[in-house]
Amino acid sequence: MMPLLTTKNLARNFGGLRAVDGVDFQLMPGEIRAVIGPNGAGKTTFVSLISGRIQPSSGMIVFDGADITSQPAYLRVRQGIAYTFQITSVFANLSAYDNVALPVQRTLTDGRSKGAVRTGVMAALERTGLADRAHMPAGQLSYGHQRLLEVAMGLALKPRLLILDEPTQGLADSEIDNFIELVREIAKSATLLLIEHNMPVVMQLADRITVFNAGRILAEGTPEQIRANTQVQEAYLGTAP
Amino acid sequence: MSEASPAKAYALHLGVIALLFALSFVLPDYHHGLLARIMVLAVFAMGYNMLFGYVGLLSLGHAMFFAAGLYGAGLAVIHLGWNVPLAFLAGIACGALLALVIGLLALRTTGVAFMIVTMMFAQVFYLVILYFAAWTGGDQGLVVPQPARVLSFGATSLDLTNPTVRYMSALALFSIVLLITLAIVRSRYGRVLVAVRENEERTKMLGYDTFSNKLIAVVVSGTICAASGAAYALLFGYVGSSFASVQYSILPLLWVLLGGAATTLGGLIGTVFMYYVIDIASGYTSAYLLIVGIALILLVLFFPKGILGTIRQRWLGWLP
Amino acid sequence: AGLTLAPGFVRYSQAQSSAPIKIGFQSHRTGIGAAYGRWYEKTSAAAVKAINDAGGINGRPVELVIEDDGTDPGRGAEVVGKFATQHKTDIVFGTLFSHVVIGSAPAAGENKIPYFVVSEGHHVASTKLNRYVFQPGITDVKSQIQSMAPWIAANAGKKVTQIFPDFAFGYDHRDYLPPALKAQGAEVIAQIAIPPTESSFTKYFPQIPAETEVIYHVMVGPAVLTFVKELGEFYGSNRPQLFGFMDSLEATDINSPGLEFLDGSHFWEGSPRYAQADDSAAQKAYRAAVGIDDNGAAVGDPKDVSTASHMFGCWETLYVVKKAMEDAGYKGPEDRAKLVEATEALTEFAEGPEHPQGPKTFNGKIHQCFGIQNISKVEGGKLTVVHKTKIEDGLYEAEGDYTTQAL
Amino acid sequence: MHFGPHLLLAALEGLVTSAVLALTALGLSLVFGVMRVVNVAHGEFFMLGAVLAWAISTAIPGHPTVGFLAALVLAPLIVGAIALLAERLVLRRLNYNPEATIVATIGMLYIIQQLALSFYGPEARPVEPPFSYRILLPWFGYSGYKLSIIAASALLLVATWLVLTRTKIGLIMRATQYDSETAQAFGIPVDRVYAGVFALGAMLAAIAAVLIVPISQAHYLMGQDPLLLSFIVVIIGGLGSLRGTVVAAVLIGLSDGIISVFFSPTLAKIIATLLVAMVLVFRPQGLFGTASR
Amino acid sequence: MTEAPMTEALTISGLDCFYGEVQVLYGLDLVLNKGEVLCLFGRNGAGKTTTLKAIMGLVPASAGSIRLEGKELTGLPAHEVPKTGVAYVPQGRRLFAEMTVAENIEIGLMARGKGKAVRENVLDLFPLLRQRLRQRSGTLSGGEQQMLAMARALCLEPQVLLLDEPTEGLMPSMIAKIRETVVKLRELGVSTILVEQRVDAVLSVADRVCFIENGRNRETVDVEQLRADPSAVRRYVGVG
Ligand SMILES: Nc1ncnc2c1ncn2[C@@H]1O[C@H](COP(=O)(O)OP(=O)(O)OP(=O)(O)O)[C@@H](O)[C@H]1O
Ligand SMILES: Nc1ncnc2c1ncn2[C@@H]1O[C@H](COP(=O)(O)OP(=O)(O)OP(=O)(O)O)[C@@H](O)[C@H]1O
Ligand SMILES: [Mg+2]
Ligand SMILES: [Mg+2]
Repeated sequence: MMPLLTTKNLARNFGGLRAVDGVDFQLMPGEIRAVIGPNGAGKTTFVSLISGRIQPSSGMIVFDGADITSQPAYLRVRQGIAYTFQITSVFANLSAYDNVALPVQRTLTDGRSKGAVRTGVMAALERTGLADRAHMPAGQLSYGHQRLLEVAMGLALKPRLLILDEPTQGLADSEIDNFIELVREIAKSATLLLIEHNMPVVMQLADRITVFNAGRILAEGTPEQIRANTQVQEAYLGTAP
Repeated sequence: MSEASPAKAYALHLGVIALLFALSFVLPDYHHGLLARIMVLAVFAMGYNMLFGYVGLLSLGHAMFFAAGLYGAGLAVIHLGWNVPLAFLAGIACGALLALVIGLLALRTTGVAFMIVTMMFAQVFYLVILYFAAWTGGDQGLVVPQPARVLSFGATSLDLTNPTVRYMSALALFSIVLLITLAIVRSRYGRVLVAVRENEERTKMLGYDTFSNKLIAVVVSGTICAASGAAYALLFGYVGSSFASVQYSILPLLWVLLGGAATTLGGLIGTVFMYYVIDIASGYTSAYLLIVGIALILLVLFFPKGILGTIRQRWLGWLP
Repeated sequence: AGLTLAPGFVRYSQAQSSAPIKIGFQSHRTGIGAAYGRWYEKTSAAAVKAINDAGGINGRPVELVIEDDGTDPGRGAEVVGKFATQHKTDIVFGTLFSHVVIGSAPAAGENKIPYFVVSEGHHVASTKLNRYVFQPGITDVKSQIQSMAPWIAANAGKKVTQIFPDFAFGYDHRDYLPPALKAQGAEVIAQIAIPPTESSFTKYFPQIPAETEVIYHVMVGPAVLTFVKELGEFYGSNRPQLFGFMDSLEATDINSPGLEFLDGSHFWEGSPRYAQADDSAAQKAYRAAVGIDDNGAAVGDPKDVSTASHMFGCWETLYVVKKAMEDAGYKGPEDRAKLVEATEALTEFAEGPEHPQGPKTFNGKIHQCFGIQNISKVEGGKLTVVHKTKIEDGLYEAEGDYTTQAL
Repeated sequence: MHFGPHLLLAALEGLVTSAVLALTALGLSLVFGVMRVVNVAHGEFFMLGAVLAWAISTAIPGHPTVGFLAALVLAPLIVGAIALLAERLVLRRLNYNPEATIVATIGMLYIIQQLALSFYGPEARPVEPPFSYRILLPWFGYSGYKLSIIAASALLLVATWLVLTRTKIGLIMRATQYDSETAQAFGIPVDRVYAGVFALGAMLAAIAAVLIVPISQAHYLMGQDPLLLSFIVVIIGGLGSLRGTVVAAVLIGLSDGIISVFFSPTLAKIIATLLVAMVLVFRPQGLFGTASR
Repeated sequence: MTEAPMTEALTISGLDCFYGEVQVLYGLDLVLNKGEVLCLFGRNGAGKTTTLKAIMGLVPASAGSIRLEGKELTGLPAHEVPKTGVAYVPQGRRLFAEMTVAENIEIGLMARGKGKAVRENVLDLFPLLRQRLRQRSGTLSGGEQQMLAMARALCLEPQVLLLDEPTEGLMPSMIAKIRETVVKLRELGVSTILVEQRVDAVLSVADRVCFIENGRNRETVDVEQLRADPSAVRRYVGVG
């Protein structure tokens, strides 16, 4: 099978700091891949390079067989790479409905049907449990709900690759269970790249895990392999299992 | 913005247009003439609002688009002897072209830098008008001859210097632009514009080419302002550089803020307010600027989002 | 005419109506022209009082209705509309700044309301405006310049450098002076245009050629004092002759710090600011009526210097209006066309209480009057008239004819 | 005049303009940077400084130096007090909402202009320089006072720079600028910082005006150009960069004068404005600004 | 924890708070005892952050009172509150993003006029920050930012510390570290209100847990009780 996403020797410097340092990475269609690693390891930078929010210093990114290294972000989104922000970034003054309508109308090609937008929006809100808050301005949602809205917006883009940057941050434990269900469902139609610090979530969801450290890939493998990896324990998990 | 109550919104706008039409028959001469002028300038405000209110781009250079329409139309009549419709189109075309060029350059910047860059381009435009005084009349400006300001269709002709014709022409332009604005605002494109205003980075990450969207908005906005300028030249018969000066860039901003940014009718309300405050205050005292200043401050204290903006926020959430 | 029974006792004839004749005064109360606007108002009020004290016009009192135009052409046009349709004044009057005149002229033409300006610009005489616009109270710039040339060539020098503002008012000087000087055997060797937004000038002075014998300067706006001061700093005592237009220093005390440098230089003056030894009785009465002292400042406030060179035009224009209305038998707005024709028929204004600045001729085809001009020397902190031009010095070929336009 | 001296003169003139501009712009930069409000009335504070300088220096008899020095101290204080009042009465109530403050400061502009017109009048009035020493160069004479303006401005700029970088005041201002709510949670009296900054900004404009009146004049409409130029300087220099503000002021002051050596004045202005605008087009964050707004 | 009578560090009674027209807190009552860690627990949007902001004076209380050791805080201007010894780590970090790490810490020290010694102590707690003192804080990684936010608050040497989801976005080893810090601070006598979403976190550091629901204090329970029966948590937050 051909990988959906490949990066070759991808690197990004900030001044003297090599935040991402020559990463070779492959992602197969349909998998749920978790990326973990210490704070500051370069995970967000890495996915930002993939989504096109920032430009690489060197290296190459191939998506679905095509070199997208120099494409602007919006074109990558149109090809199916969706990104939800680690630091919440919703349209604070627009209603939750409008927040989701934006990605929905982007994906609709027939142009006309208002009904299609509405159905699409409500479906996405439904799935994230925000349907009854559709008309609240996003800025007035609690932090946790804003996180869910982020996911709803990502969902609504009907992506082929959905990148979730710490989606459970700020979610109550009670909501996390629902969230895991949601991700599983999304995974049926999309490939997922998930950055997470919440190990139980990672362990439950991921098919494979990639561990970053200091801008490089430290290890890669199934959850069991990673859990057993002593290097990973030292660098990341600390004493806690 | 949302899908709710389109009927109400359209009814309101058609109502406003009908009211303005009816006013034509009851207003005393002076207010009749003043309102014609206000409607033309309200179009300027609406064009400005398109960019400032909905896309969140604060330009301090929109006088150049107004002036492009003003001179485009005026000079076409004066130097080329074009007829009114052609001259009007020439004015609009000048504005659109200018807006395209300015947009391509200025949109490389955002926020305050955009504000300053547009102001400086407008200053250049103003100086260019002065520099080519031989054609533009420099700071004194030029008069569009009265006989040329006649719109003729075969046998019938409409004299734009006639108050009723002038009022109705202004109303027609105003109505068309108002309805276009409403349609844009309620469209999906309108939603994208607002999204750019609220969070451009995020909009990009939803797959929108924000630069092109903004560029289109600059051109639409510039074209509407140019239409206002062209109408001003043809209806009121004077083209002059003061309309390209920085005051005329600040005025539409003020009108829009008074009426309510990102409200379709805010431009009209703000323009009417400002005109009548000055008109009434200057009737009472020669120090009327003092009153105008106080009125502005009081208004903004009680209506911090402009008249319609605050009304929408407090009472009528459905206002477009 | 009304029946004046005795001096000091006035009765308005009861011909038809004793309702006042309303004159809409478009005033520069705010904006860049405010210094002029204030003195134009003072002068006009004095003239109206004098006219009313003498029985008004056609036996009716005159009333001024004042609106501010902000020295802005857009607002100017609105104000003309307001006079015509709301105040329903009989005429509009008083404007100085040329862009306001040009911006307002279409409104006057469309409302068919006579528009008497006191602007000295050449725009009226150029016949580019319309038949309702008149300038019967002050000579236009083209004529002023033309009549200065002989004196400059004969008394100041033959090699002239011009410094003028880079906008329309300056262009009149730029365009009309060189041919006028040439005719007198002198020449303009450099022309330095200064942008209207400029507030400091020193950087332009190196462009003045070394062989310059006369610097001919005309500046307007609040920065003119800087201009003179910087010229002084630049040249010190070793300077060419200076010839300037009083426009530069209207409403400014000639004894302001930094202006010592002007001592011995010459100025064009429309009507002299300082009382002169040979002032006519009419001139004296005019000064008293307006309320300016011998130094041309407001009586009682020596710091409040008038715009004497121009504001007399308001006084004289109002008397022209009076004369034309009386000639036309003017009764009300329905007679405006007659008023236009009556004004066009005027040819000559004799020196006297109604025309204290001096005699004038009027060309009805171009709606423009022509009068004598003064050249004054700065001496001992005063301006003394050293030469008066003749009306003929300033006459030129008419460029068109308003009277062929429909009314 | 030869090319060399001509250029020298243009440069000197440019520096004087730059000196005054830098001070005015610095005031605007503080207000805009910390409070994020576009103060349209900034130019009017400048004008008020000049008008007050005239009033104070004519009210005080004796040698012009005395009157001038009194103006240099009193005018900024009065202007600062007025700004403080405006901040308390209006801006604070608007919660410094950027759009509402534009309207409010336009209102203030009208009020200040009208008061100046009513009480001071429409005329341009001169103030005598504290000393009038004409420096005689081989090619032309130059005002000694003008040179002293450059020195005074440089001194003030350095002082401000020291305050902003070497004291806690600078830190407090910046913290307020980035996140006023969190700043409060760390004991920073945001209200007072805002009021202080607004007054200080106005005072800097007033000082600049007092320095310049002896060579230009006080006039009730003199505020517009400094306002626009200050905005340009602040943004070209890069928001929040004092160094950038000074460099931009010098750039703009000099470019105008020097380009006018080569072209006709209006054309020179067109070219200069276009060049400076292009700086922003190709460096949107300004000369010394950090990336992203 | 025994029921021995402790003096109250912070007492909230009958607190009402609004955002504009919208009421968010309804007569909230809360007591923080001296030297304890009180955990606020509740669903997203329950009003936890609002409670902390109200204590800091950042959201006005329209009714009720907030007292620090008996001293009334309501009505105090926001910038006076930290001087009374209350420090705040806001949700979402809220660093002064354009300022360097060192400057952020400087601001913390300034609030109560603390000096070098305090700074060194704090940096010892977070050695990672020491290496990044000159970096703009906005460019720190998410986790680094959270540490800086903690460090900045600790520079006040507070008696009462308000932590709004401080472990959000941190790697497990760092979470452990933060918890250790919280426990250590308790030993130093600092009273802490900790907003948390993770049950395991709550159980490991809290003394008492207060369940907030729709802006009301539904119940406050001893953590022992929950340890005995973790499923009780679900009951309290109203998840079926
Ligand atoms: N714009 C920038 N300028 C300078 N340094 C940066 C910038 N962006 C990120 N960094 C640095 O690059 C490193 C990697 O950051 P990144 O945000 O990718 O980490 P991360 O793995 O996502 O961490 P976390 O799990 O805490 O979110 C960090 O040390 C960070 O400080
Ligand atoms: N600025 C605001 N304007 C209006 N409503 C707000 C605002 N901030 C929060 N709210 C509302 O107040 C309620 C409580 O919000 P708060 O942030 O206190 O919740 P929380 O318990 O901290 O939630 P989370 O766990 O998601 O952070 C929510 O319903 C939210 O929608
Ligand atoms: Mg990250
Ligand atoms: Mg919260």
